[in-house]
Amino acid sequence: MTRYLTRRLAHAALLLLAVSVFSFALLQLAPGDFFAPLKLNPQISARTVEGLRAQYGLDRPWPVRYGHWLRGVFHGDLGPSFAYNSPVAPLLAVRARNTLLLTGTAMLWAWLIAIPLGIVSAVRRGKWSDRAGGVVTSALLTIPDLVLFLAILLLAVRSGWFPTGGMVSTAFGELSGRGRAMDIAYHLFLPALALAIATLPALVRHIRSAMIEVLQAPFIRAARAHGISEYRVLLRYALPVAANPLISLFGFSVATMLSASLLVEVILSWPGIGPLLLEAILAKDVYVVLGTVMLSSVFLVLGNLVADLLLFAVDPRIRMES
Amino acid sequence: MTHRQKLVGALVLLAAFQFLILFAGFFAPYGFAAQDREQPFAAPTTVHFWDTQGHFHLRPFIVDSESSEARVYPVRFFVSGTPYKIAGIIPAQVHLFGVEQPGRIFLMGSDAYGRDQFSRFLFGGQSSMLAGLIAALLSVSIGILVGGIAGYYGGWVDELLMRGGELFLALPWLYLLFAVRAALPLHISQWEVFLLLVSVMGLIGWARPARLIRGVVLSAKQRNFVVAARGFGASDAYLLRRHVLPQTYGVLLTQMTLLIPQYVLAEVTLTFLGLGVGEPLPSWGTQLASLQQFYVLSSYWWMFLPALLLIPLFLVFYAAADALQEIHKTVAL
Amino acid sequence: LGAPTKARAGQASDDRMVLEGVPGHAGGRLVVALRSEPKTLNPVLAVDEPSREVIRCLSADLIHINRASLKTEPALAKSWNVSRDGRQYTLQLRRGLRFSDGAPFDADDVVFSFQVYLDEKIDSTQRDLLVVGGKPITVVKVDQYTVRFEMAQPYAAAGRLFDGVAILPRHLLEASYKGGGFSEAWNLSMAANQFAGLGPFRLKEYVPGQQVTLERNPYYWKADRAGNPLPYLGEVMFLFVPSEDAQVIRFQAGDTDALSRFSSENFAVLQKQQGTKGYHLDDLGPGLEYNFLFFNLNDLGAKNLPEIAKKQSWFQDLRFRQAVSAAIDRDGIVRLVYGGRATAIWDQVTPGNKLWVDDKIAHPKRSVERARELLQSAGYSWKNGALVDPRGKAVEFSILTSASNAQRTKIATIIQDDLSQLGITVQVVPLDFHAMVDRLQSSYNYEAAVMGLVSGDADPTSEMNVWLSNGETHLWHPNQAKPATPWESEMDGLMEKQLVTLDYAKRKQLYDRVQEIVAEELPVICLVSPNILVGAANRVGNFRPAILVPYALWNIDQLYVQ
Amino acid sequence: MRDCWARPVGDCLETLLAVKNLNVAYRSADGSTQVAVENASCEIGAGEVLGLMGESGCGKTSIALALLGLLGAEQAQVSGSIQFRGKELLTMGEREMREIRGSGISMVFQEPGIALNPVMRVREQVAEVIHAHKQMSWEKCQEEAQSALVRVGLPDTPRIFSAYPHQLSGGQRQRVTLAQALACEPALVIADEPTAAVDARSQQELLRLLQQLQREMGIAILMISHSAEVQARLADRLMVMERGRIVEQGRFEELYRRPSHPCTRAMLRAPMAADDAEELDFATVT
Amino acid sequence: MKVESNLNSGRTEPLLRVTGLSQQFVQRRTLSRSKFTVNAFSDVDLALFAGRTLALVGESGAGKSSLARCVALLDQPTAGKIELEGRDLLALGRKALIPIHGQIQMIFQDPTSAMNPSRSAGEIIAEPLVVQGEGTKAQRRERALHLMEQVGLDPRSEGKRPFEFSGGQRQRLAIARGLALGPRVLIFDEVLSNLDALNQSLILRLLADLQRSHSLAYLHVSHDLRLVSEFADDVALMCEGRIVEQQDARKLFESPKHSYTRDLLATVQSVDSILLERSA
Ligand SMILES: Nc1ncnc2c1ncn2[C@@H]1O[C@H](COP(=O)(O)OP(=O)(O)OP(=O)(O)O)[C@@H](O)[C@H]1O
Ligand SMILES: Nc1ncnc2c1ncn2[C@@H]1O[C@H](COP(=O)(O)OP(=O)(O)OP(=O)(O)O)[C@@H](O)[C@H]1O
Ligand SMILES: [Mg+2]
Ligand SMILES: [Mg+2]
Repeated sequence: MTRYLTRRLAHAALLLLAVSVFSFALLQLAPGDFFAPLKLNPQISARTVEGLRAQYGLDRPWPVRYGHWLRGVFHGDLGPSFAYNSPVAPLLAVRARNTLLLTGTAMLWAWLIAIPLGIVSAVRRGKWSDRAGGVVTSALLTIPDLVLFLAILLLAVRSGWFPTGGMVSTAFGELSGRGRAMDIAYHLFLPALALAIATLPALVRHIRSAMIEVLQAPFIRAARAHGISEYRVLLRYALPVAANPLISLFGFSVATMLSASLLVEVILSWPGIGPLLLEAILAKDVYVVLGTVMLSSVFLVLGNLVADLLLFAVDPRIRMES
Repeated sequence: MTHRQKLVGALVLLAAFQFLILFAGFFAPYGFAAQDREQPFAAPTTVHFWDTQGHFHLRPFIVDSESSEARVYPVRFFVSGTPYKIAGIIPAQVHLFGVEQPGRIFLMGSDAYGRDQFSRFLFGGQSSMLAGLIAALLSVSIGILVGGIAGYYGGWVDELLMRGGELFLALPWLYLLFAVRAALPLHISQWEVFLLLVSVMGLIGWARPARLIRGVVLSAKQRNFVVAARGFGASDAYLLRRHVLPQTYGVLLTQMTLLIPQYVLAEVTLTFLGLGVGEPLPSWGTQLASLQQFYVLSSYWWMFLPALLLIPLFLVFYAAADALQEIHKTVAL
Repeated sequence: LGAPTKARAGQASDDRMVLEGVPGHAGGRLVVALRSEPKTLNPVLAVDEPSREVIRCLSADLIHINRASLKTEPALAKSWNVSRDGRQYTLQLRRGLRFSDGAPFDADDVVFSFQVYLDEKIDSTQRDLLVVGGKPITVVKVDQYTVRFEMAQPYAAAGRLFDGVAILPRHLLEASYKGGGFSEAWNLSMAANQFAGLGPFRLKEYVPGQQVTLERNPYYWKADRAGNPLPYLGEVMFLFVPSEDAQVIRFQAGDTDALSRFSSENFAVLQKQQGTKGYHLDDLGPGLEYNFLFFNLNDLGAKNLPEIAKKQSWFQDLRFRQAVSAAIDRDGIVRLVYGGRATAIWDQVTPGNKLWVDDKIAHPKRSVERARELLQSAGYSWKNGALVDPRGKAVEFSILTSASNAQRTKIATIIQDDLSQLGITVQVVPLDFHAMVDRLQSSYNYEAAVMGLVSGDADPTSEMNVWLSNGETHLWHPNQAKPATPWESEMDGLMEKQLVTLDYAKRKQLYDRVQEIVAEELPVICLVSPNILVGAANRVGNFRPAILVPYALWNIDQLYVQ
Repeated sequence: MRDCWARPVGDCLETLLAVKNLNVAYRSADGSTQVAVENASCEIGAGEVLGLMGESGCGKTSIALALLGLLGAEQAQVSGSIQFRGKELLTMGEREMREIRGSGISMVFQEPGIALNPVMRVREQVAEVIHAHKQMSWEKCQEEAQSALVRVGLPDTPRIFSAYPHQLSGGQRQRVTLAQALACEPALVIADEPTAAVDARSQQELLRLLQQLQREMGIAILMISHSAEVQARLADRLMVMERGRIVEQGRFEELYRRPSHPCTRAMLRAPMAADDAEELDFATVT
Repeated sequence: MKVESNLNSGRTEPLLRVTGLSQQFVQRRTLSRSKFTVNAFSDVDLALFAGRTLALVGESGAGKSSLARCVALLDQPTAGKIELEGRDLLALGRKALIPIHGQIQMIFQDPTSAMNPSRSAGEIIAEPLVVQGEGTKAQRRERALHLMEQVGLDPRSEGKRPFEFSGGQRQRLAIARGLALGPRVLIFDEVLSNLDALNQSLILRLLADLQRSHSLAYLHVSHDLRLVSEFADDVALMCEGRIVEQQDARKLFESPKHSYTRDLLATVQSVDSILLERSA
């Protein structure tokens, strides 16, 4: 186990290195850099643009820049943001925290809703409730996330029950500690719900399909023969056996903690990494993108590691090869 | 109804849909690029059977109330109109229905350029269905291959492939899309650009299905019947093909039913990033993408119609996958 | 020696600037949404609009362009005079002013500021404006409240140069400037007390990803006609709302008090509820933005792009360009893309620019017939409905647009449809903006493009780089060593001349001719100018939007809330 | 149908389970049905052991499953009447049925390998059964489970308790299912080949255990086994099935001595009657 | 303790010889510390001769199935040697083992779990033939149907899935599949335990015929001593992972040496004696 962990972590370090190299290369692939659009401004001269590029070392070949960046990383410096004239790491830190709050809540809700929903539709397979569930998931799949989020925002506005975005009210500063927590929770509700709803159909379908397979197994019949209550049969007997693909999905849930909420954050102006990243992507603020990529890779590695450990733990037949 | 019948039913429905799409030129009253600049965002035309006096007419008609005096245009069938090509080859110009110029029949309303949404929906299916299927198949088949091998052989093969998958998942592919788009020659047609982008997306989308499949395979290969089959001298390829991978059917089918809509709609996100299908090429993604504009969403309900039509389509996919899974029932032991 | 004078000047309230306008109530908070976060509060380094929007509230310039009249007016300089040759500007500064942290302001701050702006190592984007006739402006401190600027050549719109050049507090920034850390000075991670400016507000709090809050600057140097100190507002809060639609929705919900930069479609949506909700909308008519189509007229000899080079024989043919211009349905664009909230244009100066618009330019209606005639006269013909050039090659080309700009892509789509009626096959190629710039400016690997430019100022001097043949943004053929065509050479002459002419009427004549050349020779085929649309909550008083940036908040020192 | 119906032995025994005209027909994927049990009727008295024998595939397991209501409507069509302590089981609600399963009627499955949850430790699987019927804390259930496992002859080691089914031998797994079935002292145990996978010595021990439970606690047993020896040891009465029908029913000894139906004879006698097996006389071997 | 085998004295070379075979399992859980080592069997010597049946008898949990799986090359033993006609099988690579698998077949104790639940009976029986590339499709089907008939299954049920069969029927299905390839060594793990008397004798007779005509070697794991006495030529007794006695069947039943053997034989009673006991 310890050996397995150390080996995985060593691989993870290698992986991160590879990710950084490839990402860096990819980022160079598309033409134009951060300062290119300035060239189209009639009031800014090419000399100034060149000067700015030189200031950030963009005039040097990318392997050199990469080496420079990598050296910085070992000192905890993720490079500069061109747009913000400031180091990337502190930019990311605050926003990453907000994003994690949002995605963490949303993932939790999504799983908590999806598991019973998936199980129920597996159990009531072919009945009207299952069919209705099918229609709803299909509908959710046809509605692009972006539209869904906008519709939810619209709902918030029209009903007036929910805040229309942001993470805190304008009066946040005047609130007590408890009040602040409540305020954040109040603002969190809608984006988290939106994100949960967007992730729901895939989860429900996977759970449903996995449960259907397991519910046919003879040991389920045997469990019922022993008079074990239905919900225990479903949760204790069937679910762990059906869990295999769900665990992989769960790993992804963890892995995408930083990136899953991009659109929600943009639409519902949640002060997470999303708007920053989107802007950085479009503006080619490469070190911000790179920083986010590296941070997400860490989550990816963690998510998959957790998934693998869970996989080994839940299904004793899988041998942990170490 | 048995599962086989269900499957056949679903496939027939799908085939019918494909037929509509394939012969879009015939079923659509207008070409997909035909603009009517006088009527952007026109609401769906109501087809009347009863006139104002309450008389019933067998031939339906529409009323154009936009122009100064309301004019009545009867709906005509098998009219000749914009030339098109059947299945992209045979030129023709007969349309199933239409109305006389300057009347316009918009069954599903018109879009920002005054183009017939119904026609665009039918034509859009050609690219979207193809794109969805190609991309989903690409992702899933690479996923099967990689996931199957990683799970089956385990050990360093697994480590290598899964770390490779993580690398793939971690990279900022958007830039590849940007780069591909930017590097393409100017004269490659929108259609090809679109297919290329979708294929790239399909190609890089394998990592997720691969991991799902690998997880299942890790457990599936330990089943007694796999061991038993090895006892007959079955090769690894055979075991994977006949015993191990079939156990991933459930996951695979679910992935497919999720990926097809996902890739069909991938354009919506692409459009958001400015990488969508180039105009005037129609696609479902672009039709839905217009919904992401607040004014469309809040003002023109008929812009939802394409989405509404897609729901049953995806349901049929869902039903087909469901039936397939039932037929292929693998009891988890 | 300076200190006592300054202290005395502090009481000299006569140097306060008094503004006309309805006196408002003091206090209250104005909430505005920004599309993205400000990146820096350093006026020297800011290149993006959100940063500038905030900086404008925090700082002041010497001479200001009044957004309502589009003319210059005194700001920190209470008066100025120009030497006879037009090369020397002597500015009298207001006395007794203080930065928002209470430190006094005088000529040293001005000299320091211009030193920074002009420093080559800092690469301020404003520097280019301050280089006149190839040489940077020089700044001399005459006395504590007088500074003199000298230019290498007479400069017609010199007064306008000072607009937007924020004066920096020397006492706060000199250390980092001298120490070499200026490029990171005043980024948003610094504490609020590190900032100070001469604007109506000062920084109160910045919450990353969420908002910037500004509070009233108690030392501000303007007052209303009743003698009340300005600004009225107690606080201004900029929320970061990354999507336009979300901004519109939040404005509609009453979360924000003012709205600008939104599409005509959203205008229509908001208009529907204008009566019931507490806001009103304004359509200010055409602004200064002009959208146009242009062809690649570069000399491609060195670039090895034979395909495009072959097509240039069409593009270089005036009749071809005229035909394209005649075939484009500008009214259709106005209606479909802007829902009628735009104006068709035939040259680069929009009707919104009242000072410079040339009424003599013809506005021919769209005519496909005329386009056909033009093409025919140029030797083109039609085969199976497709246009072929005199050599028998089918005419087809691609139009680049920026993928992130929905409107321009839409314009290109309409042009595509229009030209298909001439038998021309057009591909619309939306590209990521960076990739597009790369093609337009470096590789010249494009055939045609739809673009838009928006002048920062109504004055033609801001467009020198566009119309001079050696200009870097002389889009269709930038950086020419010598003018490629006679009309470009004429344009060069006109532009140079208007720059040094001080008389408005004469300048107007010169610039009218430039507009005529553009309309005749069609190096860029001008299409539309979108209207400036703004909205504000009814509770906001003194709201007087203008067509120059910032459209809504330019008089934020006078805004108040009921 | 030939009526082989016979009253249970001592009329003094109260009837625990009465099955009348039970029919089971499986539905197959192509929509056709296959009859597995036809008009079966029988009674089991409290504390009685009823043996059930019959050719492989004659419907024994199907009866057992039907008694517990484990054949879902989409899987099979079940009709007739099953009365347990006077209550009709076929029309009973799922909730009530669950009460009966495990504590009223419990079952030992024929193939323990597939009747155990592959991803749950065996102790927990037994504890689950106890937990379902007794108001006890989970820890207590686990302890009970442990003693239940030991009672059926599994070694008292944490290794066994914490093993997953695939880590046990066939015989060990069978004992686990037996432990599950006996854990809650049900009134009736349906034992489907409960000793098929254990060695002769263990088989004897297990049968002795069953016998003891039957005597001491009055547990009734429906013993499905093809082994005449097993039936001989436990069964009071024997019921013989052939192709879904009950062909003969009566006291074991009587049927053994005087089987009237050829099928009965074959089931009970065949190994003896087989030509060359006759030479072996186990009495002399022992 | 190692029992000297006196089986091979004066006979031909064994078809399959197992020497010093041991297997160990480590039972552990991913997220816990507890770890158990189980010696499934250790130091086992066995010899299988063509035309003879070796019965493997022993306590439940003695390691019979584990041994059988190793001998059938389905599991890796921790130590020891398996030789088929003098060839060391454990040294062979995966590829080389493929034809060997065709010669050694095993029928599992848990027949159901050893069958792919989504395949039909016909496919299941024909599968070994497919794998070894024998015959055409039609021939394979014919053989499958023939085998079904031989083990007493209705060939009409070839299209049914394993779970639509009864326990005994599935067991016979497994036997049919084991016979499909015509292997030279057959390993049976409790294959008769779920069968009624008629079917048991049917299968036994079938196996005996096959053995006689093709001189097959059988390793038959069983606990039913009465049956063992019927079909076994030799008997090996396993106790706690070791072979404690290995003998000619007749001799063993007549004069068991080991106390465990004696214990075991003592439990065997005829119906009559049981009834006598009960009525007493
Ligand atoms: N799920 C099923 N679907 C279709 N037919 C079935 C199903 N289960 C059992 N059968 C058939 O029903 C008949 C009775 O099966 P059952 O399992 O009751 O037999 P059994 O008496 O228990 O036999 P065995 O002693 O071999 O276990 C058999 O012919 C079998 O093929
Ligand atoms: N995968 C495994 N992991 C750990 N222990 C195991 C594993 N498989 C078997 N064992 C243990 O090894 C021992 C031998 O098991 P095996 O299945 O060989 O017994 P057997 O002789 O076949 O018994 P039976 O007659 O009950 O089938 C048993 O104690 C069992 O619990
Ligand atoms: Mg049975
Ligand atoms: Mg065994």
